[in-house]
Amino acid sequence: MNGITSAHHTHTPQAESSLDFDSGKYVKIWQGPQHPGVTGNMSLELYISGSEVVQCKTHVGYLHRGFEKLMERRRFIQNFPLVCRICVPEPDTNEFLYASAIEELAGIEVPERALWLRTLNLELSRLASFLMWIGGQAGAFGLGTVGQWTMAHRDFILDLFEELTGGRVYHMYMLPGGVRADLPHGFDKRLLHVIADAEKLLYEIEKVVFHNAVFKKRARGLGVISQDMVDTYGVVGPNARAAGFARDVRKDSPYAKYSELDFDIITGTGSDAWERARLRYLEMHQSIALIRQIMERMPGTGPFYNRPPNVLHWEIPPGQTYVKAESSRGEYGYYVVTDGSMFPRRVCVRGPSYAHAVTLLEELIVSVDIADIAGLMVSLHTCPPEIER
Amino acid sequence: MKKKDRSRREFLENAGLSDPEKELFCNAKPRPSKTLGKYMEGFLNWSRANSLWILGYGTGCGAIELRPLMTARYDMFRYGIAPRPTPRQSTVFIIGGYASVKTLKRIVRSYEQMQDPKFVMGLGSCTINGGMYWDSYNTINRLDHYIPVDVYITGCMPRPESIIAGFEELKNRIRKGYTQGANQYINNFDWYKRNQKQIIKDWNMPDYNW
Amino acid sequence: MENILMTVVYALVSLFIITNYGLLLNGVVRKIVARVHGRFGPPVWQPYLDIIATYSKRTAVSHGVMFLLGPVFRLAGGIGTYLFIPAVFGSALFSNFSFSGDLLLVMYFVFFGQLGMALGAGEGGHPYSAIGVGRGLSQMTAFEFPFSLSVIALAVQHHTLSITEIVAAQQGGIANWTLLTNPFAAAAGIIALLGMNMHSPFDIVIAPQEIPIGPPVEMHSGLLGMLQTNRAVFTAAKLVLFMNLYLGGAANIPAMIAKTFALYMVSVVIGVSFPRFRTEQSIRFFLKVPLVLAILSVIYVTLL
Amino acid sequence: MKTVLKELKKTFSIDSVLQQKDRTWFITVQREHAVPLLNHLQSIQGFTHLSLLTAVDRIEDNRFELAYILFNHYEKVTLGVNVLIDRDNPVMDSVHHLWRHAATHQRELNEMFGISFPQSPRNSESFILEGWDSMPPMRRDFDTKEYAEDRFFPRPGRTTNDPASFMKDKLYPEGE
Repeated sequence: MNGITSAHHTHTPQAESSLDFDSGKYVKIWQGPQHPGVTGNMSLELYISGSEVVQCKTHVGYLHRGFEKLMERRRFIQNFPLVCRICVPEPDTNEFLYASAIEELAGIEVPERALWLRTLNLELSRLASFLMWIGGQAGAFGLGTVGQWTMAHRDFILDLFEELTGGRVYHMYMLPGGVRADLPHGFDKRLLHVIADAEKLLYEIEKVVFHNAVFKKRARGLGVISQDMVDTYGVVGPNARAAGFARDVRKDSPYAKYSELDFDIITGTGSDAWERARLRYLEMHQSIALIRQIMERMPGTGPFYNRPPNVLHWEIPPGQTYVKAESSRGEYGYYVVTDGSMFPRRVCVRGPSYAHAVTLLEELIVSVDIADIAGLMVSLHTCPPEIER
Repeated sequence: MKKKDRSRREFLENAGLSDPEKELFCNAKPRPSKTLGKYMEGFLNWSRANSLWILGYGTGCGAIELRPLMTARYDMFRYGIAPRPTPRQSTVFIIGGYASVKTLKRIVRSYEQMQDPKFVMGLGSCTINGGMYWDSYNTINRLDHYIPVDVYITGCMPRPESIIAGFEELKNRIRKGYTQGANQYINNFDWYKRNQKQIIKDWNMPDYNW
Repeated sequence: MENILMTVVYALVSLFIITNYGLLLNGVVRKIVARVHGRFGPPVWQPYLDIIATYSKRTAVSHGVMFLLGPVFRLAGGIGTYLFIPAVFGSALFSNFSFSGDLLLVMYFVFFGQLGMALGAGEGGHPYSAIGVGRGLSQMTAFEFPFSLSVIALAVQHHTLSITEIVAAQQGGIANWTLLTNPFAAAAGIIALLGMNMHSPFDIVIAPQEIPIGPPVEMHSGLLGMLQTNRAVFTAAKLVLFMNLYLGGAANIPAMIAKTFALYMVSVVIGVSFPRFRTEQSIRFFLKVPLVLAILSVIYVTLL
Repeated sequence: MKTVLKELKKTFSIDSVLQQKDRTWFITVQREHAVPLLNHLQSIQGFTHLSLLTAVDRIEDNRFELAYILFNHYEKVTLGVNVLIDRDNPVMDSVHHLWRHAATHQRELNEMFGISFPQSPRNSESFILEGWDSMPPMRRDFDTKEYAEDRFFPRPGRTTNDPASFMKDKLYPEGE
């Protein structure tokens, strides 16, 4: 009963008509935007009977900054400070996608080493985002200790970013034609040290979280994504992989240097909160291994930046493209249209949470106990800023 | 309150509400609160400065740096700062960066529900002059046109260290006795309300959220 | 006449002392939790500052008389609980009114506070307070079963309901403690204490991520200050009560502090290392192992 | 992919085909053929994943260009389907029966561009904006700078450099 959504009724459209909300049997509660259990700044309009949700409407847009409009009136190079702010926990994916879309449309070559550096940056940001996420997942179930540990370790990764790019949260590291800076002296040692610490932390987390009876009780059977929902709801990333689909943009359409790294897609069965948490935990280990591979295989020296043409009056020929990358939440896509002027005609961002946090959440949340809503939202890894941009 | 006060009380018209809703909300106009004697207030300010409770509302991307601030790396509990999930009990309202119009409505609501004395920290350049969203159609430019702001912290994003510095600044102000932000809001009530209503088009809440 | 006057004065003094002890205990526990988190944590005297700051907040809203009375009831429950327990066995200063109230009265006071708080919080009108009240009362009923049964076992074992005599019966070495003479009762009671202390996994009433923060969501300034004071008094009182019941009381202040601290550490250590139960999970938990233990304890003493 | 396109050409009228890069194609179809084509692609050709549904404001020829980005998980091919619709009366058929999250995209399009999808659920509800009383903001003729300046009390003292001259001094002092 509580906390368990079964696949058969989640797939049918919500029966708004059958519920009579004036009958006094249901209570309407706004969860969020000012609510510690809601991921980011969004809100849920819940109709609950007892402590069980009967219907939910998600409301987003509290973080809308109109990026796509602002980009249309800024030059290509001026947009780089903007794009990284679209997704706060993991900005590098945005930088990489925008840069690669521009390079593709303008036909700019990227040097070998720059690609390696980009891959390193992307994987590091994935790891950082995952660390933040597992703290949130444990915290949503009331285990604040893990969050304290992981946020501290994420901070060490942010220190690495700061050393490499000069920015702690927003990096603005990848430019068309390469990256802004090469690895500082001794960076690799510090990096490997931080990674080793993170790995040690992960083993502790496994003891505390995944061998924890209460956590298991809470997470099992919460928010089950059935196999047939994955395509119709546009589920991507770990949420889809936990349902048994081997789908990973890094494999399906390899970008940067992922084609030269060897790793295989981790999949689970029966995507409930426990399975997703387990899968993301394994992916953390995987990305640690990937970072080690990258540090081994990266060429020692070489150019890392092809200077683009004069960016002041840099006109890109008309065209359109769609580039995508695997963020920690799944497929992240950029649809860029140019019309030969000095400004992009249209930049549309596809955040993985777009499908997860609105349509999917509204379905999964039905008949979930109100106590589990925070855990469900975090286990879908929703991130509001990328929904509304 | 006393009888004669009640006779002098002014009321708000709550134009944004429908008639059945009007009975549900209090329509009294807020009145500035009085301070105690010099020494008593000084003592209370000292205690207030040493126990600041943040309202747990991440209004913008600045909230991403509050979590490192609360956790083991920069442990803000050392300074007597703690998060608090409900407006009634919290003292400091951190506006984390840009505030979109939709969020500003909630900000006003939460701010008015906080109890006096209350303090506001504007995080990031976006709250000062719009920052890099200065020309966006959905984010406000100047926070202090809508609620009184005690401390601004520049940067995008501000580092946790600078947020801690901002808290130290706020503590100094409180110890010096600048605790009347709420009274400033109430004394210039009409001006603030005019600014708020100029950009919040669908004003479907009472004029003052008690 | 003087006798009763002296008792009142003594009781007030010991109440004052126990309040400070409770506050410092909270401070120390915050420090310990922070260390588990890898932090330094707030200073030990932070609870004092918080209470002063909370009382110093002005209030502009009210939800009616019952809303104001809720915290008063809660605080009364805490103080009442303490006033009828002998904190230190044999000391005139700390024996409070234990001669005039027995275990049943204390148990009544333990739950009186929560009921009063429930009424007050319901008046607040916030949906989360209503949900929190529902959770709290259902959980309370759940852990009342093992607790009451283990108390009955004690009463049968020691042929009395007066706490002083129960403590007296446990004097003379650790072998006489209920912890050893009737381990089932002790186990059941201490597990019930976990629920009473409302640390994880039993902190379903003030679950910040779920129903921030439950019943006191509307309480502010003075009302919240009263709740914080009560948290100090009530925590200490509960610990003293359980120390008297299961750990053979205390002959002097250091012994009391040591025993109550050890007792509290159980809750704290479990609290930092476990997530939160859902409501029905917590109820099921209390109705399984602790209940069985409690019934075993009754059978055990009757067979004795 | 070429065979797929050949098959498509048999049944649907495809105006233009563009191979953007390896494994990424864009085709343009007529408005009335769009939904049947998408249905065909999803159910028969295995383009089961709708990545994105968005629009581009082609104001110069008074059209909205809808872009459906599909992905085929078996062939690993990305296919973009462009549909041009009239800008004066922007109405399009909904595809939420094929992909549930398309309804969300269509809500956003209705709000941001004013393109209405009559069959789509909750299509007229506001999605991101609240109490918006001006023209849909993502249209090209909506000037966000002007809108922001006359509403949001810009703080005096902000100096706006012309990017060209400013960056010329900074980046290319030698001039290019």
